[in-house]
Amino acid sequence: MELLSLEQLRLWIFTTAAAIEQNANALSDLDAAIGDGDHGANMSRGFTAVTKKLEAAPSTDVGAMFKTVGMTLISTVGGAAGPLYGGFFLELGKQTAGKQELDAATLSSILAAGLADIKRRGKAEVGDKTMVDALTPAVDAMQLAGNDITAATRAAATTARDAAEKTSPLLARKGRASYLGERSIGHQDPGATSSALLLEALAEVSAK
Amino acid sequence: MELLSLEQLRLWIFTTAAAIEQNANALSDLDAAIGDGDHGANMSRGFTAVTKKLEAAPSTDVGAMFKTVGMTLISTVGGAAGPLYGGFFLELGKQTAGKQELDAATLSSILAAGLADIKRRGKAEVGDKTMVDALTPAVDAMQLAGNDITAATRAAATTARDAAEKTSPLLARKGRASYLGERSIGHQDPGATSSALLLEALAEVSAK
Amino acid sequence: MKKLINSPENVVREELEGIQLAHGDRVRVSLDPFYIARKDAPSKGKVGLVSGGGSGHEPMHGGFVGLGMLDAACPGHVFTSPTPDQMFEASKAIHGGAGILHIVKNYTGDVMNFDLAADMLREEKIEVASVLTDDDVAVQDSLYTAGRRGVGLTVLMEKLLGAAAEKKMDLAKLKALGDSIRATGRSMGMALTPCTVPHAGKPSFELGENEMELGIGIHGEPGRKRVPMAPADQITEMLMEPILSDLPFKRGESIILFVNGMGGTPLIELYIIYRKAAQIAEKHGVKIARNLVGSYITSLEMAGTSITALRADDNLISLWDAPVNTPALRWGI
Amino acid sequence: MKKLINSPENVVREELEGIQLAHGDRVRVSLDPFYIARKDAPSKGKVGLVSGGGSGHEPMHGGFVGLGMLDAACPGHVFTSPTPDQMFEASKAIHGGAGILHIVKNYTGDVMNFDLAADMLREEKIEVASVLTDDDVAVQDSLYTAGRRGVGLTVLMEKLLGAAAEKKMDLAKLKALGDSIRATGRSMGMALTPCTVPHAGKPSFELGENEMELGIGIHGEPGRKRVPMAPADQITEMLMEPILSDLPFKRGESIILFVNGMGGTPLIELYIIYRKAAQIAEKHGVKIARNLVGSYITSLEMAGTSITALRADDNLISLWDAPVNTPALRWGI
Ligand SMILES: Nc1ncnc2c1ncn2[C@@H]1O[C@H](COP(=O)(O)OP(=O)(O)O)[C@@H](O)[C@H]1O
Ligand SMILES: Nc1ncnc2c1ncn2[C@@H]1O[C@H](COP(=O)(O)OP(=O)(O)O)[C@@H](O)[C@H]1O
Ligand SMILES: [Mg+2]
Ligand SMILES: [Mg+2]
Ligand SMILES: [Mg+2]
Ligand SMILES: [Mg+2]
Repeated sequence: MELLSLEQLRLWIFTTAAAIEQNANALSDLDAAIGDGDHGANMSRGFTAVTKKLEAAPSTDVGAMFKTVGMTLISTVGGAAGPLYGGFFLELGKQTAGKQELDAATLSSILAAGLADIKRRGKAEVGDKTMVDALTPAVDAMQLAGNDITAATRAAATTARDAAEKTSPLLARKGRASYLGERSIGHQDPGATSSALLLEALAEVSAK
Repeated sequence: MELLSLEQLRLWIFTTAAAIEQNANALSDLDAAIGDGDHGANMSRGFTAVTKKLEAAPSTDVGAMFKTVGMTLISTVGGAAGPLYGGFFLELGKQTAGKQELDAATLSSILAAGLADIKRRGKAEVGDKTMVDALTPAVDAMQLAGNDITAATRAAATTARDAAEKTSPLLARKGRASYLGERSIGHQDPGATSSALLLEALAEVSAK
Repeated sequence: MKKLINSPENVVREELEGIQLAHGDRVRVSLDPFYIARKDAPSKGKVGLVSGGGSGHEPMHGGFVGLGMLDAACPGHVFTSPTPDQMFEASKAIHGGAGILHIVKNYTGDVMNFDLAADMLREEKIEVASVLTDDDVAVQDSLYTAGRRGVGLTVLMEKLLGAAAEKKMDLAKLKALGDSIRATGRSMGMALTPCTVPHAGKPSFELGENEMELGIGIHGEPGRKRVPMAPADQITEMLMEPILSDLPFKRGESIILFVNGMGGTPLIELYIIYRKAAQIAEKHGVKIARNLVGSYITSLEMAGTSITALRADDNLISLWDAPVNTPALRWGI
Repeated sequence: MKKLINSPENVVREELEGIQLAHGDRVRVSLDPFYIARKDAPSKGKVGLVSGGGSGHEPMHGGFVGLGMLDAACPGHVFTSPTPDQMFEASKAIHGGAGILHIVKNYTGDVMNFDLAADMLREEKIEVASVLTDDDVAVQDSLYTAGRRGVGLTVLMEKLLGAAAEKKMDLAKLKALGDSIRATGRSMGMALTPCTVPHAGKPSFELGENEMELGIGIHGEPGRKRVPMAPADQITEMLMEPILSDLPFKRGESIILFVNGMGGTPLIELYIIYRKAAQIAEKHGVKIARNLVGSYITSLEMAGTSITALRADDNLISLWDAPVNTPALRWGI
């Protein structure tokens, strides 16, 4: 596939919402081990609200749609994930203002911009045991994968899932998990896991 | 045996203290089922204090000794049992002022007077599921038993133990247990049980 | 049993030492016998208010010693009524020459021990009267029981009589006021969990994950009945309806509404209970003139709640609003 | 999970409705978005103090809204920081023209959400500053962590800045005062039991009958380490020594000492902790100028305690003594 349409990108959000809903308890359990056990509830509250918003008022262009997603996440998720994922989608919105469709190059460049916003806000680097650990290699993989969106998003999704699993042995240096010190080792990071779900949903949509 | 000496009556108190100490948890468990679970702790706190007092200052006569026991129980036991057992021994003290020894008739008459004080204070009748249920038949049995103290006190002890066990099917009408209504049925009354220990100790001492 | 204690025997003494260290500006603690007295007592010509009861109900009673409330409180061992010598010494220590009023919760032990103390005080020519609280509607009152238990109303009683005593109301009038408060206040409580008496070392009863105890007292004892777990709104109805219908509280009347936590229940849940209780009062046309929400009469760490309603005329409301300065209840000063 | 709630989704809304019903004389509750504001706000020329955080810490923060403390509080879902729109609306609602000070506990989520709210307020030409609390000595501060957590000091911070703001101190001075309080207050906490977040439905961690968690935060998370159960006096040492040595508090200094309950711990135990904490302070030659004992910053029904010490000069002590009238903290009025 060469292009993702506004319709397909909306479908990406809906598919993500469904995946978050399905995995809400699993995400909260991961967070209970090294955080405060609310990541699943926070994310599903946010994406439920996003789904309502998008269904109520179909956006006219990709930028407007991503902006709605970002604003809604910021005002409903709370916690650390709210501003981070919210800012991520606001950034995607800025990059795609007025657009009706995206090609592979644009897609990977805007995801890179969104990731940059997360790193700016959260000051986390790769290895700090956060969502950055899943998003960074995934975005790299996508950029290398070339112009077929189906292949590129699949590469990103697979990389993200592996990278999320690889956060388990890490010592947390950011977020609540860092309060646990050594005790944070041996548990997979919930935010990295939800980021993997986000990219998996994108790959699914792009495969259709 | 015809007479109980001051020394033997002191021994009665020490023997009671030991029996209470041994059965403290059992008494508290009975109280937990239909009361507030403190009868054993209350009684052992009281009789520990009594033992200290009596060992510190050997009393000159039976009346003085019983008075010490009563005063000490009142100021250390608390709860319902404190005033009741305390008043019981104060009454025994009044009845035996100046005495150095007691015969069977006197012994049963003073126990009857002590019981009367408990009933005056607590307004409980036989069948209300209280210590009165154990003491009343025991005192009667003793009066019928005649002049041999060993036999009389043994009769009282046996009767008290049986009567205490018979409180189990009763519906409590006095004390905390009465708050439970129907739920008080099927549990043996802690106060009746401690009364039986008191008389068992008397029988033991009289058998020596 | 997991508790922040050193040993069951020392719980009360060490608590009292902590209270002396924390609140020595307002109270004076006696360790032999145990009692907590107002630092500025006795106050001449003022009736001395003395209460007491088993420990484990904190902040009641010790936390209510101070201006506008109690002159002294006598803590017994956990859930065990204190002894006459405590009440006698405490009463003597704070006697300002205008007599002593004992506020007694209706339990056989408390009543008999306070009676003995009153006898001892009278022998010293000190005038003594006593007021009972027996507000628990879960217990049927009858000639064949120990009567109803004194529970949440005791907190309101101590605040209101304390304010009246501060205004130098005499002993007879205070006793009469107390009796009228006793006659117009009702309470009921429930538990989600038992509690563990330190020297017992194990829970006072066992309760399943889907059960609760309805009609509990304040001594960790089981309630009148065990019922299936229910949502907060239904639980509030199970407490409010018996309370309102017992007196009964009538349409157009004003009340002081007190939603109490049993010790282990977080405040966030008490406000959820208060919300429904206020809605039920409104439905019955009963006006909430004043309210109190918090854990003031507890059963150690028990999770649960109790509700108390007291008929409140303007006089009672002004006594409620009067200044109070105690470790646990304070306003207007 | 046994709780006095109707459903996990409605816990915060129904709590807020209860607070409105109980304290409508002092506060105004907004349900969309969630916040609690002083009824008499905005007050002209006074800096508006706004705090907030996840729910489940009651009475913090909503119970501290009122004269001499906060102008508004924003409750998030249980243990989840609130969102920027709440802080934005609350701040606008109570803005008296002298700017807004946000009191923020140092958690990644709280900090980022308050930052977003501050940006939104600045776009409306409202002056905003913020003060952080990061007083938890259990967490090592370093470039490689999220820094220390804000815990018990937050309660003292809100009282003290509230008193200063009431005296019309300007935003810059308030911010400076807050930073100096931040620099001189230290805390540490421990837990005997976990707590259960309503929408999680199960305990936040498992703990054996002979274990406790040392160095916990206030979100039901496990502590820095799990250690064997110990007597209250030893537990108090495990908390006090790290606190005193961290700043360090020096011989001859005065402090405000705050012994806090985590929600499920009865008051009787807190006084046993306070007793030992005061003895330890004395041993170190540190004078306790003022104290606070009670459950003011909690983790739902968690059993445990935290201790906070704040260096206190005469100026801070007079701010502490200044009148405060909130649902949870009240004196002098
Ligand atoms: N500074 C940060 N930078 C990037 N991601 C972070 C940072 N702090 C936390 N996160 C991510 O947020 C996740 C936790 O989100 P969530 O539980 O919703 O918020 P909170 O920790 O406030 O409860 C973590 O698993 C981590 O991946
Ligand atoms: N009115 C009464 N008359 C006689 N005995 C009573 C009365 N009330 C209680 N008791 C006795 O006291 C016992 C309970 O004593 P205890 O547990 O020490 O006091 P409390 O009930 O105050 O905790 C009961 O088992 C009962 O035998
Ligand atoms: Mg979390
Ligand atoms: Mg008992
Ligand atoms: Mg008792
Ligand atoms: Mg959170």
